[in-house]
Amino acid sequence: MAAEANTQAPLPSGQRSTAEVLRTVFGPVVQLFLFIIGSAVTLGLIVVLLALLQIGTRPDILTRTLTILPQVWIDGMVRGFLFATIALGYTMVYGVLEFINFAHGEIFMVGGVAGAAVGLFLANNELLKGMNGFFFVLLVVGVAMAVSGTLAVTVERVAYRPLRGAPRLVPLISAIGVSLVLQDLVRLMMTNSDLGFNARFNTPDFGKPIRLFEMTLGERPVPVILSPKALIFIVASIVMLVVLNYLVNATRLGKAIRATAQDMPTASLMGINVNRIVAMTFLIGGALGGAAGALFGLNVGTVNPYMGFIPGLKAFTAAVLGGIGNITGAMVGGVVLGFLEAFVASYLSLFTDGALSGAAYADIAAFSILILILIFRPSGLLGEATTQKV
Amino acid sequence: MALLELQNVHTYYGKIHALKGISVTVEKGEIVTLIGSNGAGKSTTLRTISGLLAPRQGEVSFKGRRIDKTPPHEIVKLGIAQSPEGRRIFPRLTVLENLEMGAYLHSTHSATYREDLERVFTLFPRLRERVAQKGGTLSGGEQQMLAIGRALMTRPELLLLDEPSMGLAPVLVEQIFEIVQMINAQGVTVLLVEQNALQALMIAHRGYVLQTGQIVLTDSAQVLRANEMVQKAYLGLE
Amino acid sequence: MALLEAKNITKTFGGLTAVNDVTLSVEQGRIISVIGPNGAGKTTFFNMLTGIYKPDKGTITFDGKSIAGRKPNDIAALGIRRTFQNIRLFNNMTVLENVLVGMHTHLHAPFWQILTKLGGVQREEAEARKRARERLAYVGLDAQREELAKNLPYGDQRRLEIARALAGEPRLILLDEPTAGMNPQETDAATLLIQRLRDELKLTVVLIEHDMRLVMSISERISVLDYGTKIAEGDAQVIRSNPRVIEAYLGKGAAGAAAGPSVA
Amino acid sequence: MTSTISSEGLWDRFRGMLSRGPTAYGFLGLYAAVCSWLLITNPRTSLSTDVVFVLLLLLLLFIYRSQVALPFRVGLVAILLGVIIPYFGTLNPFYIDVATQAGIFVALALGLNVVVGFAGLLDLGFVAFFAVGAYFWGILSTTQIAAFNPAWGPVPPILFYPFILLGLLLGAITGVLLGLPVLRLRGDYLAIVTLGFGEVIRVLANNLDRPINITNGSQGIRDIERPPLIFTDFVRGTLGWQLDDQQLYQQFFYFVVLLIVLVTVVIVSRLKLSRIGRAWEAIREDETAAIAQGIPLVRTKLLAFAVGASFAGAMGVVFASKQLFINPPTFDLLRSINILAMVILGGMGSIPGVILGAVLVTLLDLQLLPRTAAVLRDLQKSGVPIPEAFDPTQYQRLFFGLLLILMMIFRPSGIMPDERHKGELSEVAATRSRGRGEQDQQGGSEA
Repeated sequence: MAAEANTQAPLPSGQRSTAEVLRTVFGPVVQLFLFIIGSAVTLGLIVVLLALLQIGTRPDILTRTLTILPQVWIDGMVRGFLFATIALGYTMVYGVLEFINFAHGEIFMVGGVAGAAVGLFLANNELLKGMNGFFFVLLVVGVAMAVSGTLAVTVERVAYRPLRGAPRLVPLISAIGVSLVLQDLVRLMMTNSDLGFNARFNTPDFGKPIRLFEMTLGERPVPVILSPKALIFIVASIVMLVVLNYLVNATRLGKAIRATAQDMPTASLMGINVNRIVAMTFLIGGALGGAAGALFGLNVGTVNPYMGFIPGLKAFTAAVLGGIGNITGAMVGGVVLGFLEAFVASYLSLFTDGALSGAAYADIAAFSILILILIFRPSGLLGEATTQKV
Repeated sequence: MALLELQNVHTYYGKIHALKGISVTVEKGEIVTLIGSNGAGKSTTLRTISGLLAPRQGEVSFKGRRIDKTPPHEIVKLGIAQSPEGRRIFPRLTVLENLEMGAYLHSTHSATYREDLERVFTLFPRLRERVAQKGGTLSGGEQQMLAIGRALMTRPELLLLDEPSMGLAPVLVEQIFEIVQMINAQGVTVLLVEQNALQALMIAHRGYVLQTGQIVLTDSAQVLRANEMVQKAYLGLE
Repeated sequence: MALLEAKNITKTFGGLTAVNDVTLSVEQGRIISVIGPNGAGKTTFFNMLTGIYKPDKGTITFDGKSIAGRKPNDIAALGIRRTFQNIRLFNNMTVLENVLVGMHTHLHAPFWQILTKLGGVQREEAEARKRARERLAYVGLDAQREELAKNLPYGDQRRLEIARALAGEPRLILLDEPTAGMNPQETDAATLLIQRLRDELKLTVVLIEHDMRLVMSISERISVLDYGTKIAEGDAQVIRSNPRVIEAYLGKGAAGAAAGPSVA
Repeated sequence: MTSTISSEGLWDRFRGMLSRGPTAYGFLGLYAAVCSWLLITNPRTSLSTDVVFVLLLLLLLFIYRSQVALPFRVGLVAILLGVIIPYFGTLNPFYIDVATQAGIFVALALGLNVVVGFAGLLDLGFVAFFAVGAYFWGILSTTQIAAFNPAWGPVPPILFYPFILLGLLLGAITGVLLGLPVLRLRGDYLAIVTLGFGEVIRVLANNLDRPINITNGSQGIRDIERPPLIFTDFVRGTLGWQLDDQQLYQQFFYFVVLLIVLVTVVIVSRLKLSRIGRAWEAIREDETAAIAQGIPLVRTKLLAFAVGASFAGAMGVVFASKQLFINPPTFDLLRSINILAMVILGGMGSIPGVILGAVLVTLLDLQLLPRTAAVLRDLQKSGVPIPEAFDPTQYQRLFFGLLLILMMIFRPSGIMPDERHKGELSEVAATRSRGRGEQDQQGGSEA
């Protein structure tokens, strides 16, 4: 026995090399980009193919397809990162507590409303005009993260913690309750303030849309435009994803979160304060959702108390698509779903010659995807197949 | 002063009165075993000590300090580690990461961490071979070793072992009990809960017999081994 | 011909081979034990026999019919019933109802009869209750029939699981660690019950067990699994003296004493 | 300590007196008589009438809970539901409408209870089946039918009766169609998928006005047919009651709904006590163990889905005909959650509980909230600082949300729990604040 032990490789140390840390943090990001490019290319090829099939009856269809393609890609990116940032909250909470935090869409919405409130406050005090755009985004996102993070922790404390250990459906129903309460509470607050039901999201001037390049298709050149707000959204999301990856994969807190996710009582036997870890999970997930809400509001221009519901549902779909509980999976799922929706929304009307409204059927497409995924690959794109123990 | 002292402890699972006034003392350096049939309250006793369950009545004190209202993660800091029933390995963490979790309260950069790790690998050479393997893919015996090793990584003064031989091949059972004795020889006090009463009484100094939440008998292990009731009910001797 | 015949079955989970090319045949009316260290693949093997997993390779025939890969409920309907390593009763149903659920495949009253209470439905229901109580009486639980299953003591829960399995009128019963967590006295009672299943009810029994006293005393044949592979097969005498089994499973100390209580 | 015990004893004795023996007959009879008299002599819509009306409904609960002879109980209930409420309805149409609505929701809640309470499958899109039934009659009984074939005209209104059965069938088929792909899913996934399905149905209703106009989109369908009243002559001529058409239709729908509710209750309670009910319960308790007893998982779950959905489909037909107008927002998620709240409030799995829950939630919706709104408006006028925009009728989500949270925390088994669920859910309190997974986790990999 002793001889066997001596032939072993050098004793593994607990410390990780910098290269290893970089790999754990940026590995998922690289994976994410592969999926972005993959979805963009695949879906692009599919629409071109569909256009070629129709070219006999509608000669201009290929040009029209290609004309909007870059814009659809950008739209897909924005949607994708939106879903990804919200999905992270679902997936983290699911990972730790194995329950669907149905109210997460409302946490997202609160972030948007908080951001709009900051914008309104600045506008009312004549601070907005000359404000530096970068500083404004930082401020708005910071406030939204703080508000949504705090709210998420409070919700966990009040509505979920008392139910820990109950049958699965109990906290889920409670979460639905929280979702409804938040919608109406925020509505009550908004309609009784200057914000109003449909609140404008005041921002400083971010400058002109960026012309990425021009395509010459047919007679006239078609510019491909990226609005500065969309750019802010994409960049901010990427930064958040990287930071989160570092937090979960390379810090002591992340280690505690992973252990708590796998076995809560045993984690507490290791000296981990599991209640604090659960609260931290809600804080991080909530803050990410809040940031997404603020960025979304900023990008779209208005916020309202019911705006969290549908994106929340989609983001959940994204989390499941990627493999719920898996952080990289949530991002990948979000991006794939975002692209898919953008393509359906833009091309369905085009290919059916306006008979079907793309925007409405994008929702149906998203849910159909959810059903298909759950049936054929219940563990999602990146989820580990878990076999049931008997 | 005893290292660990339970006085008249009552613990409930919901409405079920699981421990009905249990008093146990463990002195420093001992191996003490709790034996009894399923549902007698052995595991409940350990879970009450480690803080996973809160007693409704009675006192638990460790080194003279009350700990019955202390949460489990604080109790670990005081020097009590538990290797839980069913082993409860983190299945998706590697063996090394599982051990790191045991050392959660200490820095993995410190020299003592390396010493601790070395100690575990010396006790369980099998774990060294499997450092990079996921906990969930280990065999039952290896998981048990990991569970004990992980508990040792918290640097405990008192080690609570819950059914370490459960479901193991006879060949492994012998090994595990030998190792428990080695750990004890290194200065760790052990409170051992066992279904396998015979083996437990072979290595323990003293023992308690539990029946439906109450202690019905306590004595030195030698005396218990010779006790007729114990022989009949728990040792399978006629 | 053997009642159950598993030939060369293999199951892998993501690179880990849990059961590797195992063959087992069980003749009508025998008590067969499968032993081996934890993680050796015993429960996985059971799960393939009962349809919870589909074997990657190999064939399983029961009473001449191929059952590999069939749904668990179909296999149960054919007459293979089981108990679980971690007791799986319907905790919030009464003891009697647990047994009635076990009879599911033998109740056939159509939907319209249930809605209208016409036809034979009420007779069938009364008959089922009578039979369920007989099963309970057989394992000695008739007095507790109105209790919720979760309120039974541990040993009774194990017996209720057996009664529920019997309610399906199986020809083959698979017991997964039926005495886990029992003290020697309870184990003796369980041993007796298993023998009665075979002698009185003419059942064929396959069991997974760690208690060597029980295994050695009642099984006609023992198969030993280690790392998913069958390393030995034979009666108690053969197994006890097989060096591979001693090395992998029994240990030197226990091997000699496996017939009686072991003293290390 | 002693005082509470003796007062409890007193209370029990008092309750015993009211529910057993000759005093109970007197009490129930007198209660019924007083309530009926109060209602009929003072039928104006007001807070006091509300209270009496609710007391009358509560009486039904007392009767159910009492231990007097069965014929007396049945007779009293028959008089109350079959005579008093309809007659009162001719004096004040508001309350009979409340009763009819309550009945519709009782049937829906009982249907959902089969799915959620019996089989343990959380369905958050239950209203979709209701919508399918409603649109079915809505489209076929109006000119919308021309969307399928311009030559077709609306079906004759008399076909309303067979269409209730067709609605039942259609609901069941829709349930099976949804169930087939999704019933293999784990509980919480299923919840989200059904929610998605509910949304899909609503989105479809909203958008299927193009390319061919099937649902008339967000405009909704107007002028849905009501069946011809075959008993008009009997009522007006033979009985000599001079009721206008509107009143007659109210009576008609009240009795149709009452009949369907009765049938539903009978069906549901028979299923519950049958081999099928046991199979549902077994699946809810432990799927793996259930399948090992030979219970076909998917088929048994599908049956629960189909049965539950069929009630909703049939009620959809009645609802569309009664309302004369349907549009997509009628069938939104909130409505599904509304019905779920009824089931949970009353007690999952418990038939009387669910009926109680449905009645309470309907009353809350139709009576309590508007009444509170009126009170608040008065307070606002007298200068109490309540936000202008706050109108309780506009904040149903808030109330239902709070209801769900509070029920889950303090009484997850509902007001009148089913014995089984009570046991299952009382463990919540026991494990509170301690780590999860004591029961469900095992270490080891017997791989």
